[in-house]
Amino acid sequence: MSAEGILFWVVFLFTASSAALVATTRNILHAAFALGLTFLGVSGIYLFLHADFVAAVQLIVYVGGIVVLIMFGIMFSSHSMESPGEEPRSKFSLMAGGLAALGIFAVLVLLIRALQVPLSDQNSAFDAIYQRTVAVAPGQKGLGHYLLGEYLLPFEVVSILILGALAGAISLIRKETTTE
Amino acid sequence: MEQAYLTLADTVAGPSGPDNLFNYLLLGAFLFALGIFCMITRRNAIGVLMGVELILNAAGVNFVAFSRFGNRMGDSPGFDGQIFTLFIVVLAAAEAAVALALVLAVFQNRHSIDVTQADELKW
Amino acid sequence: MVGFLEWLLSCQQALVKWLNSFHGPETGYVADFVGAIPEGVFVFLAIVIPVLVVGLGIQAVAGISTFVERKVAAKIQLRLGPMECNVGSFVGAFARAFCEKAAKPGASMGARALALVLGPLIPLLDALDKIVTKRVPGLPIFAADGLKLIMKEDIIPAAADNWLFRAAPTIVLASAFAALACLPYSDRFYVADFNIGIFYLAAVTSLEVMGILMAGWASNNKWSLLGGMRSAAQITSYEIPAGLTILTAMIVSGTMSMQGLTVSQLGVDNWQLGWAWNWYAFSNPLMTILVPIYFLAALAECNRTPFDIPEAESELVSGYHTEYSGMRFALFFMAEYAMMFVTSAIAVTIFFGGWSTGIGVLERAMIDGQPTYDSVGQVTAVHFHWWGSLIHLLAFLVKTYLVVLIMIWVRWAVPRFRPDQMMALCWKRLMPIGMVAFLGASAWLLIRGGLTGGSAEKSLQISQATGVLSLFVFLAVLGGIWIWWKKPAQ
Amino acid sequence: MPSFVAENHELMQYAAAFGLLVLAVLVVAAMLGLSRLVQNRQPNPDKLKTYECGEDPFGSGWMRFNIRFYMVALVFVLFDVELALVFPVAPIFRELTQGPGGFHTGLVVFGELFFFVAVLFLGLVYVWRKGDLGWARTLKLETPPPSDSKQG
Repeated sequence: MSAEGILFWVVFLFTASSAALVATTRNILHAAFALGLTFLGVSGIYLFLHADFVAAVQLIVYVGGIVVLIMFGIMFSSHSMESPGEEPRSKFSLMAGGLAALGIFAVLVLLIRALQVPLSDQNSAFDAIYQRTVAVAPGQKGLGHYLLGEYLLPFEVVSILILGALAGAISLIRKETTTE
Repeated sequence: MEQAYLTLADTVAGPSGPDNLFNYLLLGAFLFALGIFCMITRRNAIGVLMGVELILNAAGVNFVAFSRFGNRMGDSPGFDGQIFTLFIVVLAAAEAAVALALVLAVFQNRHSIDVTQADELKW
Repeated sequence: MVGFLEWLLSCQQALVKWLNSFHGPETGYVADFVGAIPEGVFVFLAIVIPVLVVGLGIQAVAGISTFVERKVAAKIQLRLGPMECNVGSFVGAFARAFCEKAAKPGASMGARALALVLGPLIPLLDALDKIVTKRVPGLPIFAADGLKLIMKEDIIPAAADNWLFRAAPTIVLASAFAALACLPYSDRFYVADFNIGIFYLAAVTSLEVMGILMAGWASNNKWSLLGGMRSAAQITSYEIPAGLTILTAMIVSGTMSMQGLTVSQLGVDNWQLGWAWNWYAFSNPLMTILVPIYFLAALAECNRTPFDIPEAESELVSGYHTEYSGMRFALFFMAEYAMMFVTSAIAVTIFFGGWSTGIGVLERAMIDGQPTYDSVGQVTAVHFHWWGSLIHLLAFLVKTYLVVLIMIWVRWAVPRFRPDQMMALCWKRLMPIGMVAFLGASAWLLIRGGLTGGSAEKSLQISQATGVLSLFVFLAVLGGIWIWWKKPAQ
Repeated sequence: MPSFVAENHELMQYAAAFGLLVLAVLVVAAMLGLSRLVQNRQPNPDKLKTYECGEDPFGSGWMRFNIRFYMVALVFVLFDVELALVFPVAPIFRELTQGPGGFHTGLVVFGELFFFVAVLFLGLVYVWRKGDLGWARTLKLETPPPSDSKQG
């Protein structure tokens, strides 16, 4: 296995195991921390896909922003802080969740296999899909052209959406601060 | 390719490591399943939100993976997936902000964010 | 790093060639062996060696910075210790005493092994004493401080969340370390030059918040939690003005790469090439306005005075690291100094020309071959002699450390903000100014493009006009700071 | 240029970032290990007690705080996201506007950018006018314990 392959599997296992920690740990704050590590791992995965810009956005928004927000949310919403979110889960929900997750995972794996079969039927496409597409120019410049061209409408709409989210979320919280 | 059936090992056949699309799809599926598990089993509303974030990340991984490997299939030059992931990240942030604000509002009124207890439509 | 790999490979080839020139069987075997070393080994070395150099280098910088900080504090506040205290030659004496003790029966094997290494070094250490230790007061305090930190007991409070408590300093340090990967140390000697360089830096430094919040929470201490929350709120807030500054630098230079940012500040191809007035702080009025904004944001992101609200020792004991002792506490401090270095390096790169010396004649002399230009005469790529790269390395380190020194100076000269003042400064002052500067920079670029119409000559004239304007703005900013400084307290 | 580098240029560079992350973990381990070798460890219940200025700690350290912190994080996340979207646009702006005939392309791009940042600015103005950026405002309005307005 090449050095690149080893590195990839390290990042892969890091991501998968921290994601498993998010889903299984009982302490909700540990879950938040593991979520941060998962996002870190996913941004590493993006790097392997040569999506360097998306990886950086993932870091700056998810790890630097959303995880902090979630941590704050946990700190403000547990009233007995003795054991933050040590939640007993019922056997029923564990079983239901496990079954659902397993089922969905199985279906997805089947789908991935189903994707592979048509690919392997047409030999040329099968070869092509394993080839990395290095010919594409490095990330950020292309992304910028896309945002200003083809995806201009979503780009502008997103700014308005965020304005709406800001106003909505702030007014929800503000109500809290004044009625407290 | 006369194989009648494929095993799980075949699912990730081909070059090992980062050169194989199916590794990424597998990771995406794993994250998605864990997100579903997290959403169903957690009783804390913020825990449910974490499950949603995992699912969104799974979608992001798939989008970027297809934008890198899939573009030889069609005529797209390969940035669409990345753009989609960019928008997913942005929307996830907006979603998290509003959802957490809602959670805090619920907590303020009910002094609990246990989703199994917030079962009346109105309080 | 790529250049380093090429150099390693060429070394390998040269060695093989040299060994083969003897025509002997023995050297032939060695040559075959050297020639058979796979490329992967060199790739590994090309990654690991630069990483080790910068990683260990930053620890040296952090160590020196603590000493410098003490000295500056002593100068400003007339502290006697670091100014006067000196016991003469203690380094050699310590080594001698250690070796004598290790020679006695009953000493541990480890101590003996250490003495074997230390013994032959005693003359060297004595010489060091003669040259340095005797002349620099305060060094014994520095050494004692380090010794104290190592020997202090590592306490994890019983009520703390053990795992998060242990992980927190690692996260904080890792974020500062990862940022070292793409600083433009020199035009040739750098670890990596990412396409998205400066955005990578902004992203990686924001990891710090998670570690700090974890440290505050895991300690299970009121002071820690409050400090961690204050710190998280502060660092996140000030990331926005810093991000706006970085955006403006990107608009102005048209690149995200750290090397690209530096090269774009070399200027236009004429006698002005490489002079300091091409740096963005002196050539673009809007960037000049952003200098103090970025400086304040950098101070806030490092939790330095006047933004040391998170660790305000008169209110919060020590903030988020109240419960940390000994080496774990030292790790937080190392991360703080590393972060200071990183933010200073970013400031130097986007405002003060990165590794450029700012002396045009010297830069011109160091250039190897002919630089390449874009349509308006701006330098886009340039190759320097190796000794020029060394001078650039020195210039970068000196400039960066000067900014670090200013940060240290500010710490001992300025009182602390209140939290509400800190927030108001960020959101109500720096944010609007940053946004206006960002839009102004892009508008100006647009107007400029319209005025020049792609002609290099007009572009040059406009550059000179803005340069003069920017000089006035820079003087005005300095004057404003001076007036504010001299303003009598109300 | 060697084959490996030609193929993996970008990835190899990020390997350095990965290496520095690993080095940070190693440094932590090494320094703590070194410290562990020379330090004298004698923990006792008094030492392991939470520090509260020498008093016996009362209650848990995990308590609720001013919701302003949350407000700041919320505003930050949304602004951060907007900045993250402007980042890919910024470096191409120069090459779009400079050069022959760049003015008209540039005008369109500037309009797009201006709209985006103007909406961002509107958000800032909204939050500002509603008084959500002030630190201790509502605490003063509703409940007037002066000690609380400084804390937080």
